[in-house]
Amino acid sequence: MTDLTGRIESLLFVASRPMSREEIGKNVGASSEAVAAAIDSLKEKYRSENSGICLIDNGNDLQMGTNPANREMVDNVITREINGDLTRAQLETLTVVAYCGPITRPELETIRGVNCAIILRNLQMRGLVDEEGADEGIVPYYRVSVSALRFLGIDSPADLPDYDELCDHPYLKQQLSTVHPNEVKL
Amino acid sequence: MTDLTGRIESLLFVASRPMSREEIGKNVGASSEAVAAAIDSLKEKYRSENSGICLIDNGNDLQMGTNPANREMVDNVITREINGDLTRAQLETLTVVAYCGPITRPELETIRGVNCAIILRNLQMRGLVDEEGADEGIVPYYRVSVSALRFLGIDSPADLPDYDELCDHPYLKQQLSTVHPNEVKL
Amino acid sequence: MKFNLENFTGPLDLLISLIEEEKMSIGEITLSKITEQYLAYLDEVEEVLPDELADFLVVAARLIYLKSKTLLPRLLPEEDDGPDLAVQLKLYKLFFDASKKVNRLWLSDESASVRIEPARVVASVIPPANFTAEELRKSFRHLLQKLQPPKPIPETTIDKTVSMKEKIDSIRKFLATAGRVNFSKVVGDLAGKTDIIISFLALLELFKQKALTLDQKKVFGDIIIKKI
Repeated sequence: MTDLTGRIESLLFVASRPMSREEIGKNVGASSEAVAAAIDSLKEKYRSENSGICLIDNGNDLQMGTNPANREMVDNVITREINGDLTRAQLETLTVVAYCGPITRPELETIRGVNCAIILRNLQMRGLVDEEGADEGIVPYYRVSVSALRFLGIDSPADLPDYDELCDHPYLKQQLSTVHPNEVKL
Repeated sequence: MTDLTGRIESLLFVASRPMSREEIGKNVGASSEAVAAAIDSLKEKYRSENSGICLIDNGNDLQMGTNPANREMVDNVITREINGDLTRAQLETLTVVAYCGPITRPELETIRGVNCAIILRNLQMRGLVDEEGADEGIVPYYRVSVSALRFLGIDSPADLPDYDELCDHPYLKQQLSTVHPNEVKL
Repeated sequence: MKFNLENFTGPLDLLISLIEEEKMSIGEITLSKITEQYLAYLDEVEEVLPDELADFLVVAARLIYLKSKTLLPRLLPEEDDGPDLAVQLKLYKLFFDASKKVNRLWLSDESASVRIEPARVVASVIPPANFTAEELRKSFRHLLQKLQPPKPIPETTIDKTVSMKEKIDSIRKFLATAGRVNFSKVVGDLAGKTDIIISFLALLELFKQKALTLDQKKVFGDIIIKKI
């Protein structure tokens, strides 16, 4: 067997779907700390702008993909996936989830000022937003999916425009501090 | 676009099959000499004994694969994808297909509220769900497979527990009616 | 003018578009200035009552509160203001702008493709251990629980309201003919809650403009309006 990084590389290569850090740990038989370190070094390997392969990471799931810059050439050999346009409400919701995720629905609604139940469901049906925690009986939180990052042509939410400025903007902290956990609407 | 080496890397990654040097040259738009040099540097990149991915070259065709040293782990992972326990999401998808099939993917996603593309692919791979109609150019629909019924020890979906009550439960109908047709993306 | 709530992604989107129309920057003063347009807008859409209207009304209430605060700065306590609408709107605007950049990424041709590992022939397909009819039934019940519709919210109707400008005009007219008038007469017998709020705001506005004097004998008593 190769070292841990190599095993994760093999695993992600054959996975054909986004795989959570937890699943990766189970499959390669390593602790979450060891997996996290190995993932970091794997990302390092594929970070170069001329790499043909990229590692997409939404903070929970990972998937290997082609470098977005090579899209046109890749289209020669595989069928192009149809993404379809986003409505303004979908775009706005996806944006907040992408920059602030993982985020709960009450937090999202505090930022958008509008009920987001239907739009979140829509985005989940399109596979652009992932819900986590619902099965564990906690308030579910949402994050942008690996597929959404893939379509956007970025490796992780941190690659979004002005990410550092927005993700911990003082307004954001001030606004989210007004959300009480008991305001959760089901 | 990336440099030539990166383009070939992307190409071999998505192709999932052996590709001749000639075909590679055509797809990346480069001379055979340039392709040969780029392939050499790509091989160099994956030569390390701890690399999870390797480049298989029979002198004419090239294919990207996992490092043979990780063979056992990869085999285990793939076997588990096919024979392992169903995840909660897979079980729920299979349930809806079994009780409500034949059913289209948009209908299934409306009921579950999440994208089901990857799960349906896995269930088909496991031989538990059959896809029909894709060849006729219509929206494909899914039903539980004959071998799945056999595993369950029943003759038809109607023999499933509480079938009459569940197969067209009012909650399902209501859910299906709440979605605007133009919000269902195929 | 025909308005449609669906043109806006929410009340904050509507506020942004009103503020941009006025070419103003986001702040409490601006918000208090566009309160009237916002309420006028909601008047126009009252024939259709989409679920989202509730969210628009929450913001309407906060605008009215802000407006009354600017009109009567000394009379209202500062604490217990709840979340700051101006901050919320500024934050919303940041994401509103970011969403345009995200859309450019979405529409651009650059995106990553993934590979599908070719299916392999497995020696023997064993059914998953948890693939039983009983598991399917349980899973279906669990799903139905999630799909259970929420209890319907009691329905109420929104009162037909007049705009603040109309109200100001009507108060001026009352005063022009009579010189003094009671607030109860200004709002009339059939006034709804929103109507009373608008009338009161109109009154405060005129008071601020020093167009009239106000007198109230006791708390919650009728207000006597006199021309200056």
